[in-house]
Amino acid sequence: MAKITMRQAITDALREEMIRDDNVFIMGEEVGVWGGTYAVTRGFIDEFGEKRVRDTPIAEMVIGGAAAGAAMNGLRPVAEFMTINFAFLALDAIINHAAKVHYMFGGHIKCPVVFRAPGGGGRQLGATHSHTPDAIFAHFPGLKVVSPGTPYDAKGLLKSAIRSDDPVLFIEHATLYQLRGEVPEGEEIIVPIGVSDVKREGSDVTIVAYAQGLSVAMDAANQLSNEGIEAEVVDLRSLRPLDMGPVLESFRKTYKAVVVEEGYRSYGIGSEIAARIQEEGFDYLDAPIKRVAQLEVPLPYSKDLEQAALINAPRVIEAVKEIV
Amino acid sequence: MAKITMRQAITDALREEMIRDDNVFIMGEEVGVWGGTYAVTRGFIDEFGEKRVRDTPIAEMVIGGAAAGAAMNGLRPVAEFMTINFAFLALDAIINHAAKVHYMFGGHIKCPVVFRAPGGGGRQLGATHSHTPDAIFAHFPGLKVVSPGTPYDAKGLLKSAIRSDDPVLFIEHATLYQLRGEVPEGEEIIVPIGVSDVKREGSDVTIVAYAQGLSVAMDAANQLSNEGIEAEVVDLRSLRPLDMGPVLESFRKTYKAVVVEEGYRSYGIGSEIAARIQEEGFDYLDAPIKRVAQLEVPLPYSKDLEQAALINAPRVIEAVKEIV
Amino acid sequence: MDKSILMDWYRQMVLIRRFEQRCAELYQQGKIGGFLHLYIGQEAVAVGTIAAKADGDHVITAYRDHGHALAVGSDTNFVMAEMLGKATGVSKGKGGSMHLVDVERHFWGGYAIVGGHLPLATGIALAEQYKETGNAVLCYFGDGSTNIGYFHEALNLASVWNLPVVWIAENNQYGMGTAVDRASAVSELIKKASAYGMEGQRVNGMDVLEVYESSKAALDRARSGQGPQFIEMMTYRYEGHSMGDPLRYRTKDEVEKWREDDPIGVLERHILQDLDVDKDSLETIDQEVEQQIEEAVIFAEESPLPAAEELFTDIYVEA
Amino acid sequence: MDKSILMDWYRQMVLIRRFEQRCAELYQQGKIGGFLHLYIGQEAVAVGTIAAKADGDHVITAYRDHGHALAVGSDTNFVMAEMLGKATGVSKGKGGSMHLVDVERHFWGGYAIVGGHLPLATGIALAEQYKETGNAVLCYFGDGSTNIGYFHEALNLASVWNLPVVWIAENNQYGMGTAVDRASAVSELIKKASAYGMEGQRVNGMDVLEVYESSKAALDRARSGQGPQFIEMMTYRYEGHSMGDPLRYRTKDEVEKWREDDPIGVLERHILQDLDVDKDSLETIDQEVEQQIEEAVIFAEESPLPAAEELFTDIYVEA
Ligand SMILES: Cc1ncc(C[n+]2csc(CCOP(=O)(O)OP(=O)(O)O)c2C)c(N)n1
Ligand SMILES: Cc1ncc(C[n+]2csc(CCOP(=O)(O)OP(=O)(O)O)c2C)c(N)n1
Ligand SMILES: [Mg+2]
Ligand SMILES: [Mg+2]
Repeated sequence: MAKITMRQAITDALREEMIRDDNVFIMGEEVGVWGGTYAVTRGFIDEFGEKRVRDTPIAEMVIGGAAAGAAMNGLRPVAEFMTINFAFLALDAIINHAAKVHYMFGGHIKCPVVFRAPGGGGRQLGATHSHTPDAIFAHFPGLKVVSPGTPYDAKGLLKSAIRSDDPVLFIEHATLYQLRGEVPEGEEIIVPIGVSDVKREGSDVTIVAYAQGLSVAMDAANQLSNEGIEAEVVDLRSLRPLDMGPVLESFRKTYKAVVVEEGYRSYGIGSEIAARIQEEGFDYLDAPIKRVAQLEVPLPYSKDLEQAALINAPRVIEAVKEIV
Repeated sequence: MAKITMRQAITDALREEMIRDDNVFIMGEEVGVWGGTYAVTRGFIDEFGEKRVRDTPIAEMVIGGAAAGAAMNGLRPVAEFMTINFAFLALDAIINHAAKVHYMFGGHIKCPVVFRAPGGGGRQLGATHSHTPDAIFAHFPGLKVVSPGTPYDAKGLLKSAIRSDDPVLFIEHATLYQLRGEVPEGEEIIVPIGVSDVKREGSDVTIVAYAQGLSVAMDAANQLSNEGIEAEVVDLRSLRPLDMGPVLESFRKTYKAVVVEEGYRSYGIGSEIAARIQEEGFDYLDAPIKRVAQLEVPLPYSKDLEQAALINAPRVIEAVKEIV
Repeated sequence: MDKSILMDWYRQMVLIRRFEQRCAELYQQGKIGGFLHLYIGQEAVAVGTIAAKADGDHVITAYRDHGHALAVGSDTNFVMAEMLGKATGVSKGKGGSMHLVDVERHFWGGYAIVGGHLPLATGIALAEQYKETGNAVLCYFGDGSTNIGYFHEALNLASVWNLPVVWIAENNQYGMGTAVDRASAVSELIKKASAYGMEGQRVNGMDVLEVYESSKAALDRARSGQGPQFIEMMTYRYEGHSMGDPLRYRTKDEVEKWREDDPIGVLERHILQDLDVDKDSLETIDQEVEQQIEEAVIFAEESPLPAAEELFTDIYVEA
Repeated sequence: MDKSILMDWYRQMVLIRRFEQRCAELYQQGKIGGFLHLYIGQEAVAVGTIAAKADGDHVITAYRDHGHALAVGSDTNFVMAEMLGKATGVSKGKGGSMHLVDVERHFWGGYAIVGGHLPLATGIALAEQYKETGNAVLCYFGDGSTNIGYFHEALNLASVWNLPVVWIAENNQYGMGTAVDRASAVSELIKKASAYGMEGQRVNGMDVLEVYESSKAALDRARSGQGPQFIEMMTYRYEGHSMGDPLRYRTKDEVEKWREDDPIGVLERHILQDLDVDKDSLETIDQEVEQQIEEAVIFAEESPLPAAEELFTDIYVEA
């Protein structure tokens, strides 16, 4: 089967959906003439024209709000924030508008918008440009938040997001764009939103991860296997709705868990997962649930310093060994 | 001793600090002529003049950013967001500017700004105006986040915040403005940031709470006491830095804990507390740590519907009884 | 202008005013909760602009939205029920006073975050342009809202994309307690329009005819592909910003002066003096309106509260 | 203008350009990481404006900040060390290319969120007004940044409060790959100034003398209490937006045309033709600059990386 990059998988999903449905269009900074800062939409403006591939001013509030408005009025916008850091400026548009109109107006308005945003650290971009703030968006009901860890899931989840009648924030971790994985050609790939997935089976410990954390977790799991420790790796894929089923099922088998995420530890994704596991799987709790996450510092520019703050396989292995 | 309202305690702290230090000034929407939407700064404009009590346009991005800039350049701004919901618009100014400059510029810039913001639900203000989004601000290092539950703490923490050389977000829960409590007159009250506090002693269960959750927790604790269950109530007061000491100490005594917060449960304050307790107090874990929090819906207008989504003493009591 | 049309506008303005006066009472009685922002004094703006719109045109506004909801023709029963948080309300009781809606009538609702709906208007207009319908969007906002980033970004993008939006600045002189010139570098809001390549027009917002004419022309331009339009309606709210406003920022004299140009009064004088209508006809209208509102109150009061399960519906379209 | 001053400006502009050309090499070698935004072509703006400032005046800019850092007189060694992420860097290696700083010289740094530093400038100016110092603030931003909400809110508030800011719009024709008129409803940025009650002036940003004169006058007005000022500097960046720009949005011809007005070339011709200076003197400067930069590179390369503990310092002033 063909191995393609996550970038390609996302590009393919966008293209296929634009071909399938005329109401799907793309808007954002540099998505057109430039071809997307991360080259995801390269060539799209020639293929689909300026009407459907719309360069915007640098204006995240209106990118967020106008995409929501267009969605309310019948279109299927895929709005790109150049990076998720800039989506801070659209927090209100996303949370208080896109994610609220359906409920606040008693179900009379739908807002089927997709917000795409690359995020993550590790590229020496400094404190403001390196966020993995997934938890703050996932905190609010009304929005769906997904973040794929493989090209296959990226393609399938993005298609689900575009077809969803609800607003979806689709977070891409920029360090994953080059990640290759199998994606069958010529068949329709749909991955449902809100379904966690076991990415590796094992019986000694459950590693819960997603997005870039998944790569780190898989790497750690493979190394652990050499030492005779078999980790089961559960990929959350969606942060809201959050599917704890496979996590708990695995935990009831392993009695131990480590949560791996690229973002900050405090009030992060792992906090919720750990809280849920101990609550819902209490009788199976054999050791503390561990969390491996970004150290709590604004990310610095200097390379080694930055790397020291980020997650990596050794840190996951260490955490596993503390409890296994 | 005199019992005063939390509103009065905040007013007093502001006035005293403005008298103490000429560099302290207030800016925000309607803080001047109107006297503050919640009447916290009533009369201030007459007392201190327009230079130090500055009405701003409706422009949260520049309220956040200009306050940060003034702080960088030697002043001690207390910037008020009319409500924390509107601070969504200032997320970038707060997190990527105020909370980053010290680190990002290698310690060469300080940003001693205070952002005040009332929040919380329960007043039929609808989905966009009822947030308790404390967790999303507390997620980021560089910012300090405090939220008092008593008039005394409100006064003492606000004074610490104003004197702090670091940026502080001071979250006031609007339903608490009328809450009365003892605040000694004529003496300097300082409550350090980052210190949790035992508000009620007990040996059967630890209830961790803060702000409006504290009132609910205390109410529940008193009712439980009638049934012979003695709850120890630990008030976090600061969400970042987070002081787990008193929480863990209490937990090692009670072996059981319930976390109470006004905000959403997922990726909330309770998630972090529960994760930390099970991690750091694992050997004392006798029952799952329970979380009582806002139900995961955008808050509706209709009164009963809204109330059904919010925390209350019965829900806390129920959670306690599940584990005691 | 046709007499029957003017009579209808009169009816609408009286309806809005009486409706709100009744709401103020219900608020005092604790039957309406949350924030209540009255539109009284500004009725000519909603009525005159919406009279100028074609069926397919859209309306979107801020939290001060009762006037717009009634002017688009929403059923007073359902609007009043929403005020009381009832299941029969236009937003099922989930939105309240600040969040009325009527999508069937292309009314996209009232929004409570200052400026937040301006980008939505840009997006709604984009969808119309995309679908090549020729419809336009009327987007209302206050003077105070012109200072927020949303305003800037939304107006700029609408111009860059040449979208069919008519921006209606309801300049009622204050954003809460802050007079225009204490919050805005320029106090003529039309000066801001020029930064977005629009000409902008300042109109007497107390005169429904003038409002109508200017809106009609602007809508025609927008619909014919001439891009966004900007109208500054000079108007005034007689009541406080919302219930409980201490009103420390303006004088009674100022209010009285504006009342001389009361939009209902102005239209009433015109109808009586120039159109050969007798006072009785207007009083009949007044009475009909009164009755319509009493019926709405009864309907709303008798309507059931939302069922407990409603708390969990409408969070997502797909569960 | 005094010959020695012009020679000094020449030196500064050459310093900025050579510094950046060297940085581009270091980036290719992987010694500089992250984003690198070159200022080449725009040197006259930083040099001319900063030459016009008084000692107490402040400077704040965006991520394209090397020119401003060098123009305020920051030590090339420490600036280069920052580019390489070293402990000796102006931001201790924590900021990098986009976040140079020199508070002693009243340079408040480079900021990477588009428009985010404009409110900071408003606040810095507020502090000066509050303390009645008479100092002003020079705040730089690109054409693309004039479309973001921050711009609107910051300029409006500075005007409402009559703050001493000189807003310097560096109109280099593009925000990344987007030409001004594809992103902004008006392509003359000074038209935006009028929405904030400022006159605004459009200046040839390739001519350091013109830049200087206009800035001097604007700073004088700002310092004397006449409120914020707005200058649009017409300029051009020769290189890509940052390293790795595919440059699909403009033609080579366009770049060549702008190069004819190269700010260093313009000043060089002026010095040689009108000031009785021979080419050798300028070449001496070139060589001195070259050497200064090589020393800076050596200093930076030999400097230690930040110690591991530095990861945890400077998060808070008080632990
Ligand atoms: C972003 C935001 N900031 C502040 C508020 C609080 N607020 C509600 S209405 C209002 C005044 C708005 O004034 P204007 O735009 O003139 O409209 P008017 O109320 O006069 O109709 C303010 C400050 C808000 N709702 N949203
Ligand atoms: C809020 C935000 N959105 C997007 C970006 C990405 N970005 C960085 S620079 C830039 C272009 C800015 O153009 P302009 O203001 O003209 O400055 P120039 O780069 O030309 O100096 C963009 C889109 C950002 N850094 N911040
Ligand atoms: Mg107003
Ligand atoms: Mg530019």
